[in-house]
Amino acid sequence: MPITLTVLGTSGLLFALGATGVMLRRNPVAVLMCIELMLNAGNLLLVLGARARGNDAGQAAALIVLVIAAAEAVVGLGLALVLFRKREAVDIDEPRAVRG
Amino acid sequence: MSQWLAWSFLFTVPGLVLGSTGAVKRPGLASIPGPIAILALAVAWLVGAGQPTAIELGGWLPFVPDGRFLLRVDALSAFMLGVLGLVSACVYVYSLGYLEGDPGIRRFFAFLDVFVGAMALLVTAGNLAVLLIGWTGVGMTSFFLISFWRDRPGTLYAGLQAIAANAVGDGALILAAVVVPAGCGDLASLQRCTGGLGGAPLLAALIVVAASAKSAQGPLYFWLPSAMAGPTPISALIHAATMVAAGVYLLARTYPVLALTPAAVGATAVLGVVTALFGAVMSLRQTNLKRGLAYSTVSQLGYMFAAIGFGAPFAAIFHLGSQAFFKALLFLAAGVVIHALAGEEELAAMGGLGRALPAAMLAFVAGSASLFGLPLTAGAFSKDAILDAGFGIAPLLAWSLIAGALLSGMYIGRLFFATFYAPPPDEPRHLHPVSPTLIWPLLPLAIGSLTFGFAQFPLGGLGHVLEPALGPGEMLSLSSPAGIVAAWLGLLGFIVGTRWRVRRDEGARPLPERYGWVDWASSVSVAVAEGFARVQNGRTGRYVLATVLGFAAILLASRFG
Amino acid sequence: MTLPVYSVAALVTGALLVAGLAGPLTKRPRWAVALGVVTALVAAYFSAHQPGTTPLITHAAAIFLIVALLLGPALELHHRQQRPEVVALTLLAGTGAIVLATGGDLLQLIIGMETLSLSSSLLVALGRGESAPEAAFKYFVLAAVSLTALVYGLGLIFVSTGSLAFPSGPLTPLLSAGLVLMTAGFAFELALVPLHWGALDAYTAAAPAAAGAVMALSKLGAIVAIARLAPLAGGEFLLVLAMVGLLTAVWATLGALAQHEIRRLLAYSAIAHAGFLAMAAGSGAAGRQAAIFYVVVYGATAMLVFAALAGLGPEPIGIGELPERLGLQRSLALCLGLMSLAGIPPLPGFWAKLALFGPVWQALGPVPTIIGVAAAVAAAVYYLKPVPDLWGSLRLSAPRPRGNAGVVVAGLVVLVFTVLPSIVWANIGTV
Amino acid sequence: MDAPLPPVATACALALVSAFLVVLSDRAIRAVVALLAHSLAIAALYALLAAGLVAVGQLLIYSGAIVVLFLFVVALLPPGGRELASQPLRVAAGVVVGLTLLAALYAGVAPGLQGLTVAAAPAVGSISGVGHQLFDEGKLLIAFELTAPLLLVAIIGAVTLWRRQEAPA
Repeated sequence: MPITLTVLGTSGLLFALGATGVMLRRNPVAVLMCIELMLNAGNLLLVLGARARGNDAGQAAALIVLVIAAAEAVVGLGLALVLFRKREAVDIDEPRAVRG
Repeated sequence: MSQWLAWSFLFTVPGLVLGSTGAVKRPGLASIPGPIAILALAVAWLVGAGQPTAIELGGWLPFVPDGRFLLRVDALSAFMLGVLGLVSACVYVYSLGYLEGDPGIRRFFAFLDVFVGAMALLVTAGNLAVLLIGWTGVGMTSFFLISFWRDRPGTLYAGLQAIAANAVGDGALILAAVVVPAGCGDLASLQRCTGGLGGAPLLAALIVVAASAKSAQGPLYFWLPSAMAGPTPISALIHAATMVAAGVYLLARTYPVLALTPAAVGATAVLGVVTALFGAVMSLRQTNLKRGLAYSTVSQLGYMFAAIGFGAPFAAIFHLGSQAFFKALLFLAAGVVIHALAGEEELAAMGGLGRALPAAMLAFVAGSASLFGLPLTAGAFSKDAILDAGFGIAPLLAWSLIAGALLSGMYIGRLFFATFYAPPPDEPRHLHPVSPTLIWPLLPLAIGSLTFGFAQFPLGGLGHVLEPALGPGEMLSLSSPAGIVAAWLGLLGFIVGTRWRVRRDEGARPLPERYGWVDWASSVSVAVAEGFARVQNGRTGRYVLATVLGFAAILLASRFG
Repeated sequence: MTLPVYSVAALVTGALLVAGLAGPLTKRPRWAVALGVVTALVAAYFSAHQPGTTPLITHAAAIFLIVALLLGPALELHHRQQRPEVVALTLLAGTGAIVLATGGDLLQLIIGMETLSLSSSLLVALGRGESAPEAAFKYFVLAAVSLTALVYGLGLIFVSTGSLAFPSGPLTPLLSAGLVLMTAGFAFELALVPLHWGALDAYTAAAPAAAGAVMALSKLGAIVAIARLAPLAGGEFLLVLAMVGLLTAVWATLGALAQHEIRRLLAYSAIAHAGFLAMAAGSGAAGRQAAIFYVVVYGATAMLVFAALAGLGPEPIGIGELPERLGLQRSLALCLGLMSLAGIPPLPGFWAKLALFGPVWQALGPVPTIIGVAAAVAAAVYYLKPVPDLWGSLRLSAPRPRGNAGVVVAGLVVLVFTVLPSIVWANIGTV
Repeated sequence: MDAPLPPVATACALALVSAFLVVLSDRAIRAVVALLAHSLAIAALYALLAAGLVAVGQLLIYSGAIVVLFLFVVALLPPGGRELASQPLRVAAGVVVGLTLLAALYAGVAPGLQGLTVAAAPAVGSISGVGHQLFDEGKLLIAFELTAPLLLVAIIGAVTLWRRQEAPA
């Protein structure tokens, strides 16, 4: 029980921490890293659930989420490269041609 | 025959197809038979006492309480179709001359065909769902035709005003169609559909709001004067004779529902009387011929609303018929003047045209006489029917309407004098020749304006024919003191009105005029809208912040909300 | 609702084929399009013949895909050689939407959403112009944040129930929080305020043919997923969902009122329609049925509007410039589409609104309904602004632009829905 | 096979501290290193929670692939030096919103913590158990197969995006 609560609390903190990072960071790569933190928080819950509920499905799901995270990192970093490669400032707030 | 009449909304389709694809060389010619067929069938139905009939295709719109495709022809629909057929036939012929050479003439007739079809559908609709199609369809074509002359400034804004006002009515009617209990929506038995949330008062309120938007009553009057930005034949057909009267038609058709809620009926009466007086006063202040007539339409529609409020739907429909004749006539006569002056609509540029345009002047006189209620003209009979009903229920309101008769005489006299007899402006002007296609359509309308009141005599009278649809209607007698007073006041007003000078120093104001609350509301909504748009400022950081906050807020709301 | 496995397999195979043959197909883009269309047709066929599935979803997705693919020749890419890849990505986006809508467990929904949003970002990014990658990146970042909400929500549900299936047992706080988080994640894909930012920019900056596909497919997938999940979180949450929808509709209607550029305006309109969808989804079983009807009809209409704009270039297009930029077919298509979006009967957009407000009235009562109706009818003012000009500029002799087949198909679909709305309504099934 | 609390708590603390470093470090390269540490801590936590296979997956996919990918991209992007500092107002807003999210999560979950019963867990985490979950029909087989289109998207995306940024407009 204490382990469950500890991990649950950790994952909650991790999720909120990652979200704060996404909001604070201006480097697109750092933003993507903070998103990875948030994904880890979710994955932690799946693994915890597998243990607490005695169902391997949670672990299997965690593996699939890892794959999702990898796919997402590939596309996200590719987009960041396309957008920021030729810019002087690597700042996610700077490109804002689309607005209004 | 009834079956054919039920499908009359399709009569203009051949003309639409042949005309807009260019299969018929002369623009507009292919469209003429449609309205004439509607007129002929409707008159034959009314005279030959056709049988009421209904056409029903079930299961069309399974998602509304009553989703049948239901058409119904009864005396009221046939009467409305007759009015529509007659006025539109005249307007079609008139438009052949009025828009000759205009590059958009094919488009004009295409819209006109769609309008006549939608209006026919509106008056033959058997349930709310079908009614909505016609209802919104006429509003849409009205918008397209108001904004017809794209290169003239202000036409789009005027059209959007019409859309905005119509939207209020459409919204109310949409709500009415969806809030009734399942299976309900048949216009003939709507009064039995009051079981839903809100019940009869809600249904009545929605219907009155919808009708007042369509018929430019109360605060929603603003779009009708602006609608004068459209071509004059449109002002005659859509914005005087038929579409704006659809609100009155709706109220008459659903009167049994209104009657369940006395407050709604009373509110309709007050709304009508106030608008009748307001429109009359506003008409007196106009420097533009068409806008003067437009406010007159607002005022006359107020009379019809008052009639509904007095519990006399027959009187309202009777006046609707009279008004269709004389107001269409007035607009078409005004159109002749405007055509001769190459599009000039300002009263200041007119005057002294009586000799040059005698046919237009005579037509204007006939229309004016019927409008202010010269005894034995159509307007006299129908106004008398309204006043009679009013004195039985609300004498104060009826007296106000009698005062309104004086004002009617005044504004129409003023417009008449300023157009035809006032001293002409100093600079010499060249009058365009007026083709006979502009003159002949005035004749049937003029005859109607003067003699429609006698429609009571054959076949036991119009009231008898319409009785199954509207309940008993007493028409007339010019013997009632109220009618006599009103008639003489109207004549007096007309004489006074001719003495009323249009100030020449008032320069031409661009259409559409700026109105108090509408203009304010539109600027405020644009400012608010721009504020909202500015929130989307393009900064990814803010977006992420808002997104995360959104997640937190949704979580909190579902936990504590 | 069952995943149409064979349809999904067909779509993936088609995408794999097109991507694998990208080299030879680069020189014959028409073949890539044909292959894609055939794939979509095969997927639709399979779905109709697999018992237990809801063919409507697959068929709607197939229609959106076919229109988008047929617009291929008009699609404006930054790199003209990438047409086969775009075909493959479009098919994969369709796959994602179908999985998101019909997935058999919660994890499948997440994979579907991720497939859809990744391919959407890429479709947006490949468009011409400087703003395309910017919008794609924003859309991606916000989609990724939403994905984390989905995964976290899934984790909470799993800790609570020990299962990845749609939960059916008693509603514990963990389960409820998880369901709320997951629904909120899907609400991003639906583009509800305040999660609409990325979608708004993506729809604006993408090449119109891609924008139409992205929008129609993501709305389709997301609303079905929400309609399946939200009720499990309890009646109070449905109310929250409906209120968020109302806020979205009002917000986006106001935003659209301020626009002078047609694509931005349509992007706002897409957000507003998402709001109506959410209102319906929060209004009980009847409302959910109406929501699915609405999304199919709206998707077809949106495809038509975007099809009409396809190939006009990445620069902003003022509403006033439209008449001179469009030929006869495109003008007619745009008029038809805008009038349908505005809810003019008898066009299908109007049927959708009629279907919507009855259940909303029953579930939410008068005030939200009246506000919703007001937003719906007020929208007519901005949708119809270009229409008189478009009618006035119809020219029979205008040149035929490329990609017209897509416009024709979309127009036919809208006309069929006009005359026979019941073919959609009768096939919704229970959600 | 239940792990004692202290190692779990230690791993949790390490994961949180390294996550803080990811969020707070003002150079992207340091954040990558912190992410690597975080990933290792999480993998340790998985191992302690009887999820050996996931731990290995975390090491291989996260530490091995994703973190390296981040490293490459940091190297490819223009050297901006220190990241632009956020304005104080924005930092405050971000922290407040982050705390709000935490509070919302807590508010949503807290009432359930008391009643959170943990089953007398049967043994989980065996490779064959997880394998059966992934590859048995009726379990996660379809989800597993559905990762194929997802990976296909990622592959096509990587290729097309690279060509897009290479190509002249």
